[in-house]
Amino acid sequence: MLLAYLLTGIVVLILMLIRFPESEKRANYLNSLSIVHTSAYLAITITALITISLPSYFANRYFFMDSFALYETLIACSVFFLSSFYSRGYVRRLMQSGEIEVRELRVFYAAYNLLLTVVVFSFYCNNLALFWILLELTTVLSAILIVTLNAKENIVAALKYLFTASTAMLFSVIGLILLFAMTKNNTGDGNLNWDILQQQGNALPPTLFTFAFIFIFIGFAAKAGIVPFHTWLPQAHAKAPSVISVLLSSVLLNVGIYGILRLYAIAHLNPSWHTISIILIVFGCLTVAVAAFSMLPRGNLKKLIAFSSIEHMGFILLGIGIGTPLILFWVLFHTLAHALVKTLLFFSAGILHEQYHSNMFEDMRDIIKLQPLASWGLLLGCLAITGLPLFPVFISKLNILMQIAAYSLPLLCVILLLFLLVAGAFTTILIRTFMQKADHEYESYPAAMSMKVPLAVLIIGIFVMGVFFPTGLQNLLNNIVFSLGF
Amino acid sequence: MFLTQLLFLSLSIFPLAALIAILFAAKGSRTFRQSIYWLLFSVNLLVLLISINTAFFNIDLDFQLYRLAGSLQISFHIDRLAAFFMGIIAFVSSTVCVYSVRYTEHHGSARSKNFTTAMTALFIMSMYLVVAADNSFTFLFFWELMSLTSFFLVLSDRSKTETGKSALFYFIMTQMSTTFLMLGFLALYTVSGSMQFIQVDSLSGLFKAGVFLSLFVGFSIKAGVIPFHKWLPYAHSASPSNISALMSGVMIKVAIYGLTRFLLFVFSPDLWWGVTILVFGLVSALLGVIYALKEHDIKKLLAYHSIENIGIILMGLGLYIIFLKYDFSTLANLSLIGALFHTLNHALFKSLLFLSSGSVVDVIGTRNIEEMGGLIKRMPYTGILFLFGSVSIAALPPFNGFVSELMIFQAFLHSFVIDNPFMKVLLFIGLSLFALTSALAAACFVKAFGVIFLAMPRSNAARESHDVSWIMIVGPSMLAAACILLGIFSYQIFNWLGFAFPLPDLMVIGLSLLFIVVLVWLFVKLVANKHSRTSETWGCGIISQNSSMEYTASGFSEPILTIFRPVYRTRKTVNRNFHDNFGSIFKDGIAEIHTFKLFEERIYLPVARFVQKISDYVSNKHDVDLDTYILYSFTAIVVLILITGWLIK
Amino acid sequence: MNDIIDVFFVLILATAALIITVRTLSSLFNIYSFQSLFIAVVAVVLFFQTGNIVLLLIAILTILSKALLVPYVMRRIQKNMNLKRDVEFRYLTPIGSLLVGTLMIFLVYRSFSTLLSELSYDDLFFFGAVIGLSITLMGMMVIFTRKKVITKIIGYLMMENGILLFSLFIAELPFIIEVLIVIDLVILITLATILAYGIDSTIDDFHSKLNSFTLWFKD
Amino acid sequence: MHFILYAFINTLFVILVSPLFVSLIKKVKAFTQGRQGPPIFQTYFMLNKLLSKERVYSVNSSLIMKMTPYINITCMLVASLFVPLLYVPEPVAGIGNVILFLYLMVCAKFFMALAGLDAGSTFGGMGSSREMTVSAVVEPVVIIVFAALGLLMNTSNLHEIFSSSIKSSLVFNPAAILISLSLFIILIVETSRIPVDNPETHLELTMIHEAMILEYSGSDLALMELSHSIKQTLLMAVLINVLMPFGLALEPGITSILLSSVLFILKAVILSVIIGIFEASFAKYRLFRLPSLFMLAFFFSFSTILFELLR
Repeated sequence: MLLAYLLTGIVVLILMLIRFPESEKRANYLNSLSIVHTSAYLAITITALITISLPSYFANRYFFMDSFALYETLIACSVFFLSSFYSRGYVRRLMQSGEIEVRELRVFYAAYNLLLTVVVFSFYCNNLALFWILLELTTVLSAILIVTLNAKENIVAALKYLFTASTAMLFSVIGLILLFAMTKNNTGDGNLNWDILQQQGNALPPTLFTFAFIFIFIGFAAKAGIVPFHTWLPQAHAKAPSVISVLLSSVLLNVGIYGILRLYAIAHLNPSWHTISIILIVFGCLTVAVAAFSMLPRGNLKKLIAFSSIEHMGFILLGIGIGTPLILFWVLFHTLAHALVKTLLFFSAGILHEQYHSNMFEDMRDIIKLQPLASWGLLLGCLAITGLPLFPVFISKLNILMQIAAYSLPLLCVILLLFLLVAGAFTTILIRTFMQKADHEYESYPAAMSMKVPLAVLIIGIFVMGVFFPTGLQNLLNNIVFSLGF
Repeated sequence: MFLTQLLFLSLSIFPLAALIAILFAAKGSRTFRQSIYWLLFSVNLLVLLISINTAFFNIDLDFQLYRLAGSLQISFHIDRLAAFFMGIIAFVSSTVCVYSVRYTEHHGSARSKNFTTAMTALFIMSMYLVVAADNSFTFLFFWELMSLTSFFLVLSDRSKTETGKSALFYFIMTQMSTTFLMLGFLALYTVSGSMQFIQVDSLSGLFKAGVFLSLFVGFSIKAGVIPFHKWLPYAHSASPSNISALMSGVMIKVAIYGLTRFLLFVFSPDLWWGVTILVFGLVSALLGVIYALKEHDIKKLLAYHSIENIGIILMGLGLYIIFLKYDFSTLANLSLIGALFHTLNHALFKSLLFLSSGSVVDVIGTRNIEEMGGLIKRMPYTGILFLFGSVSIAALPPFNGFVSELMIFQAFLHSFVIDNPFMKVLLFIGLSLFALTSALAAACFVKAFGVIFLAMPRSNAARESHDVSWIMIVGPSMLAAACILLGIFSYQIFNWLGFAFPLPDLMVIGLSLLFIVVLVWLFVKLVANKHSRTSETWGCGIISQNSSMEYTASGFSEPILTIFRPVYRTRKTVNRNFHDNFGSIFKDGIAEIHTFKLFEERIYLPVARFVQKISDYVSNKHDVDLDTYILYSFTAIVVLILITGWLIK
Repeated sequence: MNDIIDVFFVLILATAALIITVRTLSSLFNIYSFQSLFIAVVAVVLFFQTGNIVLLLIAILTILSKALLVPYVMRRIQKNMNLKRDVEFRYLTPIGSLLVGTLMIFLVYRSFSTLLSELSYDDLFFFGAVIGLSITLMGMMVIFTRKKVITKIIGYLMMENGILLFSLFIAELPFIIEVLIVIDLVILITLATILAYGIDSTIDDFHSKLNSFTLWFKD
Repeated sequence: MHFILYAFINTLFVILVSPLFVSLIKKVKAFTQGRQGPPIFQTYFMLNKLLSKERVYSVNSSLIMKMTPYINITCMLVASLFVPLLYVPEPVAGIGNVILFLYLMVCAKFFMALAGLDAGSTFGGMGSSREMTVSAVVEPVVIIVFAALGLLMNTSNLHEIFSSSIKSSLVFNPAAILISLSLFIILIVETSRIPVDNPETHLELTMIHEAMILEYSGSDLALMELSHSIKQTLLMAVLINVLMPFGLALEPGITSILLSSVLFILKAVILSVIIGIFEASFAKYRLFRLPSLFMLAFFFSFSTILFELLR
């Protein structure tokens, strides 16, 4: 099954080399290639989900496919699929406005498809070190994607992203080495596979394991945007083209959280899990607090959405820290809900960026009249992200808060007040933007159909997910939580 | 079971109507929207009948909508209390629907009108379902939906700039109320293990006090109790009148329903709860009416009066708990039923006042009562309706406002049965403050009615005003009729319901009033001089009497403002300028009265500024270059190594 | 055998101190290649001591990649940028950062002493691990104290050397992983240098220069 | 049936006797100022004269102006049912509730204030504004007085209060004296006597009650004056029945009614003389010094409550 993934990836890359003379056809050709690529991946994942008995192992236990990995790949592939649709219209608009040269198109689409392959394989890899390497590759590829827009500050943003992420990732190598030494000390030859580590979970020496956990956590926290290491995230999201910031916030952050959750699954068996859960809770609260406080004075739409991703990642980390089976069930549901709503938000931000050629709120005038669908997408997205009813985030937020209440009430009060601050920030900004009248006449930018269809699909999807919770998804989440050993 | 199907079939019509309204957004013509409002009107009437049936014959309705996940399921259970409140919502929203058939025609483009219609439908449905909710998840779900839809409604008139500010204020306050409610519900969940509204006795001590306080704060933010009332005047003056009628007439009652539901069925309340609720009720009643006196914007005036009446309802609830703890069950029932009856009455006459003032504002164009006057001759029907509303809110005998205030007065008067002397003194102080509030309310509505409707018009708009179309009269007149009937037949209704209270039989009083009026009229007809003529008002000889000689609203309330100066902290600034420099020949001058906005300046703005300061500081930390980012992660890693090294032995 | 390793420890620490203080770019590259060379020698010595073949392979790999390939790429790009020296310091002067460096060594020693007792290492290996980790931290210091992106990349490479040293003394990861880590490092460095070119270079027509470097993706 | 007889007798007696006391007070004040003063039955002559005059309405006035006299007189007459002057009937559901009695008077005041505003003149506006301010500040005092009364007799029904005051004569109870003092102050305020408001003057600064009925003429003015006098009689009756209840009969016999009516007139004359002397010995207070006067009444009634509670 993994070979199928690999083959499609390589075939698409080779096909990409074929040249088309004039730019219009080449852009469409490259785009339709990436649509084929993403839909193929989606099809393979769905067939894998239905047919294969999980977990199954490949390439002498370096790669494996279990329900958790499939769930995350499902989210990643659907986000990639929608954004490849969206990028057809978006890239054409970028070319018209001269932000991207025809020559760089090839680099853009190559990095785009490579990123998908790398992300999918990182979910499937069983070995922790391999997972680390693929994570590094995602950083490199997304940095390339950020740089494609020929603007100076894009380079600065990409560099910030590269350095902050990879310096922290280096420290997780130290953690890996320590882990490897522990397993070698325990059972003769060291082994870094998730499942073997899970079996030996309780045998590892507790204090050293906490040390190794913290080092690995530093690296994954940088990838997941947890507070002290999150600093690259707002800049990268604001400067990257909207299609890429969708991938950054809905997929790459998930990979970081995936790593932390796998690690926590091992830590859960170890006698030192109590200190580890406290550390995770502290980091989670810190993240939610910093993100909540830095949203209010935001002037840039994409930075606002980036900070809300940081806040949600902090909230998920908090959920993982508490670690009861029920809260993990809802943390997984929350990752799905957050990914969808974030995609909707960035898609509408993309259209608004193309309309006003800037992300700043004060430039967005007469927003409803000029771009009705995008403004409605933004409005519903913001309401969904702050967790109002009829949207999926409300259910998962309420349930996680229920478990937090069972854990400790003062923590609950802090989190509730922070969410109140977030809701206040969103409303202040939204009302100011929606009430701004246009002083001069704007020519309304006719968003391409390929940009509008994913937006509409997402709005309907969010409403459906908010109200109806399919049993298929329930069983999948249940046996994920079971397979992680909670 | 037929009733449950019927009820939820009718409730499902609301979202359908909303959906249709949104789908035909641009193309929707006038008749299309009006047919939707008539549909909503009939559905509300149907729900009214069902709820009356459940309220009187005490049949409980149960309905499981669907199970979302795990312990979360949307399910409903309607008992007498829920049916009573659904009856209030149904009656008021049916009258508002009739009223808004014509009222929404005056505002905004076709699309925004459709949008407001859809949002009103969803708003009414969410209020029904909040009241019918069986577990706290459903309650929270529809509570949030209610605040969301009302937020859009407050925001519907986007032309004015201050709508944005008040909508923002409103949204943040509702979110704060949901946060407190969530805190209370989750704390309850940790103890009782289930989200159902079931009797929880295992609470005790500080935890129980904490849960009660968070729920009380949550509900009182939404109900507009004094320290949290600040959003109410803004939201009501910004939203269109039919929406503010719905909001202040009914939405505030949903918060009261929540509070009663918890006090009656979930908690076993302690004595100090009763005292806190009573004190909060007294404070918000008194301050509500005092602030209403200084208001010259008709909608803000009515909004402050909602705060006053919510205060009275809270007084009733507080008394109920106090009497319950001293186990005087008759007095406890009297004050509880008094509070609930006052909720019903307030819903009726407040929406009547809002609808009629809405017609006035619609015709005149401005909300400032200083520019109205003499409207009773130009808008007789709206005038009469506003008179009915102000008479029943000022609690004058044959009307329903009087009956519920009488019941609470009765409870206060009979409080001498309690043996604890301090409680008696507190209740007597409460009695005098309550009397002061109702007297000030009477003064305020004399001012409001007198300045708006009587004497000479003060602006051209008032001069050329004409009465509104008949539909905008029918709606409020249904409410006025209900006010009178509930007033006069209150004694009979209570007997029929089975509560024997020592209440005066207002039917007898009404009949004797009528009889004596006829007698006196006949006497005057026979004896007195028949003819009458009209001439100039007496102005000590001035021939041309114009409107500037009339008493204005600020003039009318100036004595009260000076008497209650410490409450308002009124500052009178008078600056005169003279022709000569000895200050003897007076040229002109400006005299101003400023009342100090205590709550806004002292509580709300400092908190907002503090949060703003922190968030500025934190967010500036993010707009820096790469080196500082690496410095952040470097310090974090060093700290982490230190901690793991030292702490984890 | 142990005292040879101690000598090389001292040499490695000296190169680290030099990297922190030196201002001219070309000498920075030389010091870096010397440092990787010394680590490779330590690996060979360890190979003779323990006889683990992987150590030898790692030593060869380090010499090939870190001592030769990476400095070559860096010098080639640095020539086009005609940027000679990186003089500006931020947050910490060279003396300050050296002081912090020594503080780092003590800190790591203090917090690691409790932990590594569980893994029953003799003190040489323990000391090697401590030096490895402190060199990583010193590398991070270089990143946030120097102004030019090229010097930051050198700082990053120094961190990578520290980790390699750490892994030599704690437990060598399977060779296949080491190779992949190095490949990944090379990709990262090339991309960073291309970007560094954009930031540090004084030449204005940045884009045309940038595109000439996307020579791998021929048009 | 029995109740209708009581109602008929009581209201008839009130209408007949109340104008007498108004002119009596005027006569007493005249004597204190050394002049002869109007004849005792002056108010009857005035009412008769007014009934024969034509009614003049201001051009700005609306139906409120025409409605208010009738509302006033009916409120007062229904209120008179609550205060038995001659004999105490056995209680009928509803009649006698203290709050209803007070709120009927508030209803009369409410519509009179509206009528004051209706004509659109500054005098009417000033009168109703000051009337509502004074009534707003005095209302808590009135409620506390009646609550104290209720506390003494532990009932809130006026009829029961008077019947129990007959049985256990309160004269020597210290609380009764304090209550009657505050009742006297309320009587002065409600009937707008000198310290609060000057009933005879038409000077715009000093008149509150008069300003509101400035625009009335003819039969309307007659009704307003009559209702004003009835209100005064009712309040005097409450004070009398509480302090010196011995004249009040308990069952409706012919002789007992005649005896109690004579006794009531006698007691009311004494009270009017006291009021007249009280009025003559005071000058009109400034409007914003009035609250201190009401605090005095409040203090008296509150001390009765404390006195009653803590004993």
